[in-house]
Formats: sequence, C-alpha cells, structure tokens
Amino acid sequence: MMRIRASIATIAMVALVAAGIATRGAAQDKTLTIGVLGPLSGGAASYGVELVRGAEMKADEINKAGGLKVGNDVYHIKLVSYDHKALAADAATAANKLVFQDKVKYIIGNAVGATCNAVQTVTEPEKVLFSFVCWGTNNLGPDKPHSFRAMLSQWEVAEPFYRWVKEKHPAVKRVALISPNDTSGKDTNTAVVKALKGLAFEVAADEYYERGTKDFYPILTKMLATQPDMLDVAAAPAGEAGLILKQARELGFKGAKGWTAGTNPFTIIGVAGKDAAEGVWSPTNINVKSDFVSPTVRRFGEEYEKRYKEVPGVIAVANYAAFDVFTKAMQDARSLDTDKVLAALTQKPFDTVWGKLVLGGKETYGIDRQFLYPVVISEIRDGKVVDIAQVLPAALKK
Amino acid sequence: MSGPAAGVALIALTAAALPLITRDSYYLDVATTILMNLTLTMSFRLQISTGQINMAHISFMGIGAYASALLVTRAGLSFWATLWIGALVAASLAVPIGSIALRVSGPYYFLITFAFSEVVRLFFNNFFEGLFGGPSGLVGIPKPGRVLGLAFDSKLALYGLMAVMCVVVVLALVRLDYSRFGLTAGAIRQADLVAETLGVNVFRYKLTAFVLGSFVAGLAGVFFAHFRQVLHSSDFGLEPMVLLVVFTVIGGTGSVWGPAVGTILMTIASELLRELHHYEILVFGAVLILTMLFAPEGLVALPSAARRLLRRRRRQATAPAGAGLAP
Amino acid sequence: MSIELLVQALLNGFGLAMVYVLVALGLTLIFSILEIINFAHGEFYMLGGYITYYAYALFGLNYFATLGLAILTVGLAGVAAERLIFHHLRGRALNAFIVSLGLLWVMQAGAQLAFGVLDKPVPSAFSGVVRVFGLVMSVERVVVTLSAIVLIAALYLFLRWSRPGRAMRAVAQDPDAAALQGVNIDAASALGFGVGCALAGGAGGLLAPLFAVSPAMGALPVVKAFIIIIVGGMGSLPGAVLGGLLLGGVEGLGALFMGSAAVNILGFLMVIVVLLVRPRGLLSGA
Amino acid sequence: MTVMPGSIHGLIGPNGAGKSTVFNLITGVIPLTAGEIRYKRERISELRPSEICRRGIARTFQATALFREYTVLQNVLVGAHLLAAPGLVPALLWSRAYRERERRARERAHALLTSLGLGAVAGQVAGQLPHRDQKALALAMALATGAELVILDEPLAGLTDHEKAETTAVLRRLAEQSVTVLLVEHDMKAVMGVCDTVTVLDHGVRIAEGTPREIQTNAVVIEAYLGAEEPGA
Repeated sequence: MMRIRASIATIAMVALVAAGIATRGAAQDKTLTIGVLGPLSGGAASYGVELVRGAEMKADEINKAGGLKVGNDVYHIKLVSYDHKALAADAATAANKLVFQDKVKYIIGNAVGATCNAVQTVTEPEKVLFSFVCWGTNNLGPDKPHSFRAMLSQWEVAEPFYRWVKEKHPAVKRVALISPNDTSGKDTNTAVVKALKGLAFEVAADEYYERGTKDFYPILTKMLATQPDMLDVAAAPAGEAGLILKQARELGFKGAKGWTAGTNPFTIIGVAGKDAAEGVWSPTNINVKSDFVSPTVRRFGEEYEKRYKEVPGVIAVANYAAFDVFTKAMQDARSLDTDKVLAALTQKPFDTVWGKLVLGGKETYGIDRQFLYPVVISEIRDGKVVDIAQVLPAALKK
Repeated sequence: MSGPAAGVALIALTAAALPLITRDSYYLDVATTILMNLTLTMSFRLQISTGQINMAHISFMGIGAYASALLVTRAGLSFWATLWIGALVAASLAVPIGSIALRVSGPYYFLITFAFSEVVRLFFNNFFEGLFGGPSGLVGIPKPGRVLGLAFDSKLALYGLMAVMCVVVVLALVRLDYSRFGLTAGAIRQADLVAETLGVNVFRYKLTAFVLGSFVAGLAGVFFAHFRQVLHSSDFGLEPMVLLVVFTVIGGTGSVWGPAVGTILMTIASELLRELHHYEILVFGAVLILTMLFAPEGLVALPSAARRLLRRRRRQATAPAGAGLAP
Repeated sequence: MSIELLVQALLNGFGLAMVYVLVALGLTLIFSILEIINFAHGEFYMLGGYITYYAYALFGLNYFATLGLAILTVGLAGVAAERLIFHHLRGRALNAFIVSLGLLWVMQAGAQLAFGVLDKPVPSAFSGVVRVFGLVMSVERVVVTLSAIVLIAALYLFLRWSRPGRAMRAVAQDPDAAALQGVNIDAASALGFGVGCALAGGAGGLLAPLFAVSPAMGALPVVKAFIIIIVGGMGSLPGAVLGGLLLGGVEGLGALFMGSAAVNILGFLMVIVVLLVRPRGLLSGA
Repeated sequence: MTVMPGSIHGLIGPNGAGKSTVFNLITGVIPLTAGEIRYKRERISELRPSEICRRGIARTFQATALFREYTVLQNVLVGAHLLAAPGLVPALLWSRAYRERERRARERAHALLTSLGLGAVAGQVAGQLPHRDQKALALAMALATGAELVILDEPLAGLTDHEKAETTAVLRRLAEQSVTVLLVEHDMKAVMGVCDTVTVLDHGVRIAEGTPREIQTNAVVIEAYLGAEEPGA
C-alpha cells in the first residue's frame, strides 16, 4: 500500500516537474522526442523495465544539465515508451505510433527477438535509427543500415570467453549448453557451439527450454547424464539461470559454470543461492558495485538503486550507454538529421560507461552496427561478482 | 431488413471516409488492425452464436498466415492466389479439428480448443524450424503484389484492401445472422436438444459455423502475414486469443454488432492507454470487471438496458433506488 | 539409456506433481461449485508466493507458519473476490471468464507495481539431497511433496466429513436440491471459492523457495492445472491426483526423448486424446 | 408396442414406469441398448434425433422446452427448419427463391399459430408467455416440422379444465388430419376420453394394451396403480 502510494506520489511529482520544465523551457528550448520500446508487462517485463529505466536515467541527466546542445540549439529530451507485451504484431503497432504519431526519429531500446523484426519493418523504410538489445543474428545486416545492437551479443563474447576458459581452465573439455527456446536462445547457442568447435571443446549437450519454466529437473537429468565438465546457462535470463544452477547442484553437478549471455548477477546469486552460484563465469555480467568498475558506473548503480529500489542489470546499463552514444553522436553531427548522425556514429570511438566503445561487426553481420566495448570476464565468488579478466574485441584493438 | 443493411453501410462508409480525414500512417495502421480484428471477432461470434467458445480461433488465423507466407516465399505463388489457398487450408484443417472438438461441449469444448491452440502454437514454434522459422519467427514476407494495375506497397492501399475484405466478410456474416442460419444457430445456443429433436442436425450446424469461422480467420491471417511481413508463433497464442474474446464479450455476444462495438472501442482504448505501460493492463482489467458486472450483456446492450432501467425508475420514483447499477 | 535414468526421469516428473494437483484441485473445486473457469487462479498462487517471500524471507517467520499464513490470507482474498465479484456472475460462464481475466491483469499488474519486476528469491528452508539407489531428490522437494499430500488429504477429509465441506459438495452436485435441504448457497459458494484459492495460495507458498517469486509466476501452474483437471475429470479429487501423476510422468519421460520446449506439447496432446476417449475425463463425476 | 397411423395413442403408467424413457428412446435422445425401433418399417434406433425428426417424428418435452429468448413466431420458424430447406449459399446470396421460401415459411407459421390460438402472441418473447401458451407453442413447434407422428410428453399437465378441453379438441383435429399422436399423460379422464388405444407401462414393462374401455377394466392395471400410488391428478 505504502509502495503504491509512494509510486502515485512519485508520478505526480514527476508530472509536475515535467510540466514545470516544459512551460519554463518552452521559450528557448526545443524538444527532442526519443522512443523506447519493450515488454513492460507480463513474463518478460524485467527486460523492458530495465530498458526504460536506463534511458530515463540518461535523459534526466541531460535535462538536469540544461538539455542537449546540438549545434546552436538546446534540446530538452522527452522520452516516450510503449509496452508491446513481447508480441510481434503489437510491437509493429507501437513502432508505428512512435514513428508516425510521436514523430520519433530515434528509438533507443527494444528487447525480445521477434519484436525487433517487426519494429524494423517500420523503422528501416522511414530511416529511423533503432537500437536494441535483441540477440537475433538477422537483426543486423547491410539491408538494415538504421539498426544497431547496443549490447555485446553472443557473436562477440562467446569466442573470447571460451578462449579464456581454455587458457585458464584447461580441465574443462565437455560443455553443456542450455538456453530459452526463442531467438536469443537459439542464436546464442549457435554462436557458442561454433566457438566451442573452433576451440576444440566437446559439446556435451545443446538444449532449449520454454520460457517461464521453473522445474529444470527433467532437462537437467538428461543434460547431466552426458557428464559435462561445464554447464553454460547461455542465454537464460537471471531468474531462470539461477533456478537451473540451483537445481543442477541438487542433482549433483559439481563442474564449472558459465553464463555466456549473463544479465543480472545479483538476481542469479539470490535465486540460486550463494553456494550454487559460486564460481559462475560470465563475459557480459556487469557488477555496478564492483571495485573494478569506473566511478561513473558505480555512481550510475547507486543512483539507479536509490531511484528504483532494484539493482540494475546489464540491460539497464546497455541502454544508458546507448542513449549516451546516440546523444553524443548528435552533438558531433551538430544535427538531428539521422543521416548525419549515422555518419557521426561510425566515425570514431566513444567514451561510455563501458569504457571505449566503437561500432563494428562488419565481418559477422556485413555492416558496422554492433556496439563493441571491452569484454569483462567476471566470476561469482562468495556471493559477490569479481571482475577477473578483460578481453578486447578485435575491432577495439586497432 | 433495414437494420442490417444500415449497419453494414455505416461500417463501409466509416471505413471509406477515414482516408479522407487522415492519411497518417499510424492511424491507418491502427484502423487496419481494427478491421482485421473485426473480421476475427465477428467470425468468432458466429461460432459463439451456436454456443461454442472456440479458443483455437486464432490458430486458424495462424494456419492461414503461415500457409500463405510459405507459399509466397517458397513456392513463389502470388498473394492473390494464396489469399484463397491460405483460407481454404485453414478451413479444411478445421473440418477434422472441429469434428474432434465438437464431440464435447460447454467448458470441455472451451478447454479442448484451448489445448488445440497450444498444440498449433507449439508446433509452429518447435517443429520444422527450417520451414516455420521456429522461435525466431518468419521474416521477409513480401507485401501483396500488383493486381489490376493497383499497387499494394503503401499503408493506404493495404488499409483499402483490408477494408474491402472486412466489409465483404461483415456483409456475409450479418446476412447469415439475420437469415435462417442465424435463427437456427441461436436456437442451438439456447436449447440444443430441442433444436435437435425439431430436425436440426446440431453437429453439422456447429461444424459449419466452425469451418466458416476458420475460413474467415484464415483470410484475416493471410492478410496479417503480408501486412506485418513478420510472423511469430506468439502472435497466435493465448494472449491475442484472449483479446479477441474480450473484444467480443465486452461488445456483447447477443447481437451481431456486439463484436464490432467491442473491437473498435477496446482497440482505440488500448492505443490511448499504451503509454501507461503495465498500468494499461491494470486499467484494462478493472474495465473488464466493471463492464461485466454492470453491463453483463455487453456494451451494445447498454442503451436498451438504460431505457429499461429508466422506465423502472420512473415507475417506482418514490421508492428508494436499489443498489448499484446507476448509470 | 539406463534404467536408472528412466526412473530418475519419472521421479522428476512425479516430484512436484502433487503441488500442481493442489492448484488443480482449487480450480476444479471452484468450477464445480460456481461453474466458473477461473483464469486468475494462478494469480492467487502468485499471491501465496509473495506472502511467503515477505513473511519467510524478509521477516523470518517459521516455514510452516508462513505456509499457514499464505493459505489463510489467500483463502480470505478468495472469499472477498467471490463476494465482491464472482457472486454477481453466477450462471454467466462467459462473463465470469472475462472477469477472471480482468482480475488476472489487475493482480499481475498490481504485483508488478507493488513488488517490482525482478525475480525475488526465497531462501530454501531445507538443504541437502536424498539419494537412494543412485536416484536424487532434494530434501526440499521431498518436504514440499509431503506437505502437498497432507494438504490434499486434509481437503479430502474436509469435503467428506465436515459440515461446510458436505454443503459444498451438495451445491456442486445440484444447487437447487442443496438449497431445498437448507444449504446456504451463498455461504457455500464463497467458502468454496475461498478454499479453492487457498489451495492455490498454499501451492504458491510451497513452491516459492524452490522457484523464486515474480509477478508472472502464475501462468505456468494454471496451465498445468487445466491439463490435470481435464485429463482427470472435472470435479474429481482422485481424478486430479491421477491427472497430476500422468502429466508429471509424461513430461518427465518426454524430456529424455525430445527437446524440453517441445515436451509442453505432450500435455495438450494428452488432453485431446483423453477427451476423445472419455469426453468427461478419466475419473469424472466422482 | 405398436402405434397405428392416424390414431391417438396414450401411454400411461405409475411414476417411474419408464414412459418418458420410451419417448427419449424413440426420438433418439437416449441411445437404445437393446431391442429396436422401427418407423414405417425402417429401423430408426441408431439415428440422431434430427434424422428421426426428418423421417416425420416430432416431440415435446415434459418440462416445456422452448427457445426462451425468441419470439413465438421465431420458435415456430425453427420448428419449420426441415420444410424451409436451409442452406448456407442461398442464405448468403439472399436469392429470390430463398426469400420466397422464407416468406412462405412465415405464412405457414402464422397460420399454424392462429389455428392453435396463438396468433395474437406471435410477436411475444416465448420465455414470458403464460404456461398455457407455452404448452401450446411446444405443440406448434412439433407440428411445424411437418411431422406425421407427434410425441407429446404430458401435454395437459398444469392446465385448467377449460384449457384441457381446448387441447384435447386440437388433438382430435390432428387425428382427423391423419397426424398420429402418441402421448404420455397423468390425467386418466382425459386419456380415456381422447385416446383410441392405450398402453400401460410399469417398471419398464408393458403390462396391458387395448382400447380405453378394455384398460379400465383390466385387473393387472388396477393392481399396478393401487400397488403403486394414486394415479396422477
């Protein structure tokens, strides 16, 4: 009850403040509307909510600092975010609303593979710049020059991650993979299997489960019967990944654990329990509380937790960074014209919460639209996430 | 017979007038979605009118959609051919599925059709991935090709196509409802045993409604595939199905116009509420509960209910008003 | 494939079957008394889960006391839902279905609003695993299954021997006749709905430490419960137990031979087959 | 048991004798497990109720069963289903032949209602009719099928004496028009007055059959009624 009242109060305050800013700024400032899409209700809601929050954090930061200065104009940033309930058809309608109703030229943030395809049928013909954290391989390509992936995907992290595993933990020979049965799961497992074969690992199991599954005993029984040395909960979201690890431990699994497409380490530790989560390596986890991260990230983490009462996962950070990159590119281009911003985006590296970031990926996708930044490999030790190695994607080494 | 004609004319005129008022792509997109949903809810109501709540209705939309998408992309057929083929595939699959499901009735029918719809969805999602695209979905479905010198690459043209399809479907379904078929269907819904002993082959009627409804759903599905150009099994799962039921029942199942009222109002409302994120379903849920409590016959029955209430009020003007129900 | 693996697979399937039977029994109880297919049933399960999260994980109440609290609170919530909403929809199955959908949305969005979107872990009350002949099951699951069986037995005794329980059964069989015998239909309906929800709440409380809690957690068990009651036969307690065991067995074994995601199709196929052979379920009308 | 064409045949017996069951078996509402039913020499025991109706047998139900949301006229029109020869395509095309056929069906229905004294209430909703009219409507629906054999389950129950007289007059008129009537009735006086033949059933077994006069003096029948309870009012 308290919570609801507090939320209502917050909404009222935000509305008041927003109204205040709007009326005050109307005279000299212009408004830049940016769209965010995502599943904001139902089973996949946590993805969408993190996307919106990441964007909100950056937008508020910019607005508080007086707005975004692009060329001679100063813009107040207005966020419009719509829920598509993880349904492709609904996502297309929502994208239409953003593009044609709200006249948005930038959609920063979307998750759930199939919805990305649907959104792209709207954004590409309209030359709307669209960044997302969906992991479908086919979401990037030369036929989709206005689409960006704002987060490292399996194709960038699987190979360096397993190369690191091979070097540091030579005992690991047989790897079992499990992912949810959707685009990101399928594409993640495909990428990991390719990396594993390239590095001469054995693929002990390559399994998929239906999203929303809670009882993994049946599938784990089958997987563990293949005697893997390492269990990779590849693209499983944090809650489900935690359950898998917990139940694998109950079934007697004692090998190494990986999370190629890790998202929120605190949830996995909480759900799996300290013991079952012990020793999980991940190349994508971000621990905003770690001593290793930059002060900016830590500040972001503290601010986020204060504001939303939850610890941010990698998606929140990724969208915060994506917002940062796009707004910086607008400033570089000294224009809001998408063609000019597109040119600025691919011109030079950006300094972000991730560290140095460039757009690359031509060798994988045929076009440089993948955000590349240092891969930080972390390990869960005693319920804490510890960064233990940093690997640079090839494009950043140059 | 002026009632049905006037209703169809109203829908047709409104649909024709919209592009004169706005050509905004978003409005056209929403309007196209409404018309598409309208064909679905009206054909769903056709089945409700014989007493069946077919939770697999959306699956036949999916069957039409996947059939057409594959025939166009793999076999190189034209949309104008697959429009019929897709619908016929849906209808012909409806014959065996309907024959099985119609062996049971009431809640069992509801649940067996739900089971069928999940089987179909899981089938598209997990089997023959090379064909149906599996969990990644089917992408790159082309828009309808040129026909009779008309191009269908713009939102407006697609809207026009859907509008024509919708008006034809509505015309046919309304005509059916006001015909002997509708009379008999309603009799079956009210007392199927009595209808049977009066010589009505109830099973055949229900199956006819099922197959005909599935044909229309397949038609809508084919359009959907080439309108959205992307297909995913979740588009034909429980959630969108539930929305169809909601549109239909909120509008009112007692009248052939109920689904139209429900679909139009609810789709517009949900677009207006889109920014509310999860508050949207909070508001939506509350609206559902309140509507069903205070307008159990659906929105379309509200005017006559209000009239009845007013009359009763006037009659017992001195007596204290009963609980609730105040308009 | 070794025999051991097969048996372990069966055991996996049966492992949590009884908890889903609990959810299914709630659903079938509500259906037989009010003729309502309550789609929001999973949300009462979710409510039970969150009560457990707050009472047990945050305030450190005793595990079994928490379970009792979850059952009681969710039961009361069920009574309230019946009195305020479903009571007015008796005899209107379709309307009640729509309302239950509305309730589902309101409760799910409300939970997201009140409790946040992330999965909330509930620590295990019992640790360790039981190993017999190379078969493995965690102590936690053993306790949960036993608790579920106790609750099922309690429900059986309640329906069989207690006055309100008998009244509920009478209403389920024939409301008019029950009313003639002096049964208070309103009270029996409200109580029936409450007990049905309480069972879901209990199941949610039992599974919370195993599965963590989240606003959308109710979707899965309610679908399983539907399969269980159609296969077993609506309104039949032994039928639900049988349906639960069948579903668990089929899913447990199926996971060995086909992709785990595809296994979900088996339950629905089972529904279709059973309804074809016995249109009212395997043990209907008991 | 055999029913002769053009006669009014009564089926009586104490409560629980199985009279309604016989009706349900004849009309296919309950599947027959043993024995057989023939109509005009054709075996009809495996047919659906609608098929049986198609062969010319229509019925009413003990608890008067109507389409309660429909008007009286609509109820009769549903009964005229078989004569109207419905079809999806003609209805969709709204052809002249279809409309003509429906117009004739309407006329016939009106005529039938008038002949049964329901002409004035044709537009009323069936569920709100008085009991007497509901009974008459149920009969009208059965007749509207064009049946040659109508099976009536307690057509007189709950009617006043005056109303009973009206109904029995209708039944006689039917027999004159060579419609066969098979009826179950508790009112002995009416049964004996109107029927040509009477069959007595007890515990599912036929214990006597004959003219009303024969039955009234049959010792077995008297025994069965006295042994059970008072014959219905």
